[in-house]
Amino acid sequence: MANKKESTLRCVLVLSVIAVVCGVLLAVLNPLLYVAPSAEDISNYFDLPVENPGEWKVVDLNSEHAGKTTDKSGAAVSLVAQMQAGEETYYGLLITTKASGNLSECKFVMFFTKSDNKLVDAKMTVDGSSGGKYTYESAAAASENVKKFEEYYVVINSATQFDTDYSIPKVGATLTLTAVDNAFKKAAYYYYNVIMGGGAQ
Amino acid sequence: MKNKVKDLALDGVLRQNPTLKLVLGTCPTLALTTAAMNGVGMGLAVTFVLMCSNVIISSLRNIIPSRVRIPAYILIIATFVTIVRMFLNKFAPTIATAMGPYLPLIVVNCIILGRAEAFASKNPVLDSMFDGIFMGLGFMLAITLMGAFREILGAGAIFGVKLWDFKIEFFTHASGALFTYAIFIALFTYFSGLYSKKSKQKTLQKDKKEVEA
Amino acid sequence: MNYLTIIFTAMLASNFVLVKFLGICPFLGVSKNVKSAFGMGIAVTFVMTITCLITYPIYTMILVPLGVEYLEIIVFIFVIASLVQIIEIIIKKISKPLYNAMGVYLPLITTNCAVLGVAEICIAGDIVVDLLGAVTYGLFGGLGFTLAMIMMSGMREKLDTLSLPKPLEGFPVSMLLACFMAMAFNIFVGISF
Amino acid sequence: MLLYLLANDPNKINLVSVLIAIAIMLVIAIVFGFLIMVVSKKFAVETDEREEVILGCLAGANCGGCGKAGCSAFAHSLLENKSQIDDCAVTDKKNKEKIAQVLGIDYAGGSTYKFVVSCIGGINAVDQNDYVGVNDCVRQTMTVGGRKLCDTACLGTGTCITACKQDAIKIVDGVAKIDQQLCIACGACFNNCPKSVISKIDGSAKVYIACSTKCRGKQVMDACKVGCIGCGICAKTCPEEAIKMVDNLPVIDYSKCVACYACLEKCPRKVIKKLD
Repeated sequence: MANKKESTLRCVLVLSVIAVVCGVLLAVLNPLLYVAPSAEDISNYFDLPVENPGEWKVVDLNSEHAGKTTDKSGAAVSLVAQMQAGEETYYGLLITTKASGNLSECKFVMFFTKSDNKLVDAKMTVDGSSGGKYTYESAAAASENVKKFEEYYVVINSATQFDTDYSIPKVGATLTLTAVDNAFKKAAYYYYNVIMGGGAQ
Repeated sequence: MKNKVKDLALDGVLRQNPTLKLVLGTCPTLALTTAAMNGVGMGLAVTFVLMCSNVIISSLRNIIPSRVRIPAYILIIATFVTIVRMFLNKFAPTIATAMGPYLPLIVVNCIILGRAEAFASKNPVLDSMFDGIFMGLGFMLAITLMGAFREILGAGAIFGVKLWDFKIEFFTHASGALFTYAIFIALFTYFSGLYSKKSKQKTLQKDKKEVEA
Repeated sequence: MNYLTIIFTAMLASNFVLVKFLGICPFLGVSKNVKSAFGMGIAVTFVMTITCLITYPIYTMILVPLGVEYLEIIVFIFVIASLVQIIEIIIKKISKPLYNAMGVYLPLITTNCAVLGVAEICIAGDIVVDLLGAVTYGLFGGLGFTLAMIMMSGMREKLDTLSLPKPLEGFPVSMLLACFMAMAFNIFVGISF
Repeated sequence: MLLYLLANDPNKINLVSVLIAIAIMLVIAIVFGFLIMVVSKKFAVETDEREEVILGCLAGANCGGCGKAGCSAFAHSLLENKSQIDDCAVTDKKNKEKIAQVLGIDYAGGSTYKFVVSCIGGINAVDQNDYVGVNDCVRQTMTVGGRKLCDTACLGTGTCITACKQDAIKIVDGVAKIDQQLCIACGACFNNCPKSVISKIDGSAKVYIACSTKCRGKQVMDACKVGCIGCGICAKTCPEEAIKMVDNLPVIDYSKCVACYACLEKCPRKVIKKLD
C-alpha cells in the first residue's frame, strides 16, 4: 500500500508545500490590496454637499460609548470623522446596525455641525434588507420623519436617550425600521456623550 | 484541436450545463439570482476561479497523491477565491457587498470541486482550461437568465433599470427562487430531450439510408 | 445573546436549507428515501458541530490576534476537508453498519455549503459570541438541516408514484416541493427574541 | 498588474506578517496532512480495487443524482449491480464504457442483453376487475394482483415508461412495447416492473416468446385470447432443438438458435415474435 507515490512523508510534504505557497501568495497580496475599512468607508459614504468642503479626518473612536452591534442598543458607531469647512467643523458618524432574521447589517451616515450640534443630514448607505428596494423606500420615508431629529438635538439633555418619546411609524419593514430607530438613538447617545462632552458617566 | 474546443464549449454551456443539467452549484444559484447583475458578477467570479483552479490542478495532477487529493484541490480553489475577494473588495466594493456571504461560498460551490475532480484531475492542462471557461460561462448564462427572470417579475426592473411598477414579491423571496429554478430545469430538460430525440431520429434515418444505399 | 435564540435561529428562523439556501446539492440529491436522508442529516450535524468546535477557536485564538484574518477561508475549508476525510476513515473502520448508514455521505459533506456557512456565521459575531454559542449553532443548524431533509424525503417518496410529465420528474418536482416548504419556513423569519 | 501594485508601495509588505502566514499554513498543513495519513494507514480497510478503478472513471461530483450518496457509494452498488451505469447523468460516455469493461458488461454499444416484454395480452387479456386508482403498476399489483385474470400479464399502466430514461417504451393495445432501436438495455424497466413481465434475453436473440404464462390449454384460453397454450409445437419443429418446454412455457437457448423462424410460422397462437 505504501508505494512511493502514496507514502506518508510524500503526502504531507506535497500538502504542506501547496499550503505554504498559497499562504505566501496571499500574505504578499493582502497588504497590497488591503483597504483600511475607514479609508474605504469614508470615500464611499462620507459626502456632504457643503461649500468649500475640507478633507475628512478620522477621529479615533471612543470605544466605551461606541458599543457593539450585538449589545442591547442593536447599533454601533463604527467610524467618526471630522471635517473643517470654512469656519464650521462638521462631524460624520458611521453607524452599523445589528443583523437580525433576513435583514443583514445596515449602515447609516449622519453629519452634525459642531457649532450648534445640529443634525445636517442622515442617509441609509448600506441597505441590509434582502426584500429588495421596497423596504428601502419605506425605511427612507420613515427616516425622513424620524429626522425631525433636529428638534431632538435641542432636547438632548438626558445622557442616554431622546427626551421626547415617539413610536416608529407603522410602515411595514419593521426590521428595517427598528434598525433606523436604533441607529438614530445610538448616534444621539454617542454625539451627546462624546462629542458634546456631556458625558456624565 | 478546433473541434475539441467546440466540443468542450457545447458540453459546458449546453449538454452538460452545470446548473441546469448536472444541477450543481445550487446554493449560489438560488440565493444570488435576485438580480441579473449579481448573476453576472457571480458568474465572472466563478468562471475566473474555475479556470485558474482547473489549470493548476491539472498541471499538478500527477504530483498530488490520491489520498490527500481533496484537501490539496480545496486549498488551491480557496486561494483563488480569496484572491478574487481581495480584488473585489479593493476595486469593486459595491459588487462585493452585493455578493456578501456568498463570495466565500464559491469555494464549496459543487461545480468547482466537481469539475476539478471529474475533469481537471484527469485531462491535460489546455483542455481543463477550456472546460473551466465554458463550464463557468454555462453557469453564468444560467444564473443571469434566472436573475433577469426573477428581477423582471420580482422587482419590475432589469439590470437595475426600472421597467414598470408591477411587482410580484414572491419572486424576491426564497421560495420564488426555488420555483424559478424548477421551471428553468424543466424547460431545459424538455428542450434538450426534444433536441436529443430529433438528433436520435436523424441518426436513425441516416443509418436506414446507408443500409438501403 | 442567550442560547435559546441561537437554537431557535439556527433551527428555524435561519434554517440552513430553506432560508439561507446552504447545502442544497445534497438536500436535493440524497433525499430520495427517508433512511438515507436521515443518515445524511446526522452526518452533517456531526461534522458541523465538530467544525464549529475547531474553526471558532482557530479564528479567535490564532488568526485574529496575529492579524492574518485573510487566511480565514483557506484555513477553514482545509480543516473541514481534512476533518471529513479523517472522520470517514475512522467510522469506516470502527463500525461498518454505522458507516453504511451515515458515513457513506461524508465525502459529500466536503462540498456542502452549509458546513463552511456555519463556520462563517459563527465568526461573523452577530449572533454567536463565544465557543459554546458556536457549538450550539453548529449542532442545531445541523438538526435544522436534518429536519428539512427528513420532511423533504418523506414527501418525495410519495412523489415518485405520481405520473408527471417527463421534464418535471426528478429535480424540478422536488424543487417545487422545497419551494412550498420554504414558504412555510418564512413565518419563522420575522420572529426573533 | 502585480508589478504595478508592488511598485507603488513596496514597504507595505512587512516580512513579519508573511512569516506568520507561512507558519500558520505550514503547521495546519502538517498537522492535518499527518493526521490524514496516519488515520488512513492505521484504519486501512481493504476495498475491492475494482471500486477504485470505477471511482476513477466516475465524474466524482458527489452530486447524489444517482440516488446513492456520492460516487464511492455508487461505485459500490455498481459492483453489486444494484444500480445501472446510466443512473449517473454526469459521467460522459467514454468513461461509462470503461466502467462497463471493468464490470464485464457491455454498454449501449450493442449490449450483451436485450429487454423484451413477454406478454401480448393487453386488450385481449380478460380483466378480472376494473381498477380505478393511481395508474401505476406497482400500486395496481399491490391492490389485488392487478386487474388482469392472468397473473403474469402486463397491466399496461406504464411504470416501465416512467422508469425508462430513453423513452423507448410505448403502450400498444394495452401492452408495453420496447422499441429496440431506442433501448440502450440499461435495465431500468426490468428492475421496476412489479409483474416481472419484462425479460432480459441474450443480446444475439432474433426471436422471443411474447408470453410468460405457466398454465395450459383451456385455462389460458379463458384468461387470454392470444396467450401461449403450451402445446409444444415450437419445441418439436425447431430443427436445432433450441426450444425446450419448461412447465408449459417454451424457453429458447439462444446459443443454438439460428433464426430460421420455423417456430414463428408453426406457432398456432402467434406468440413467438421477431426481434427487429
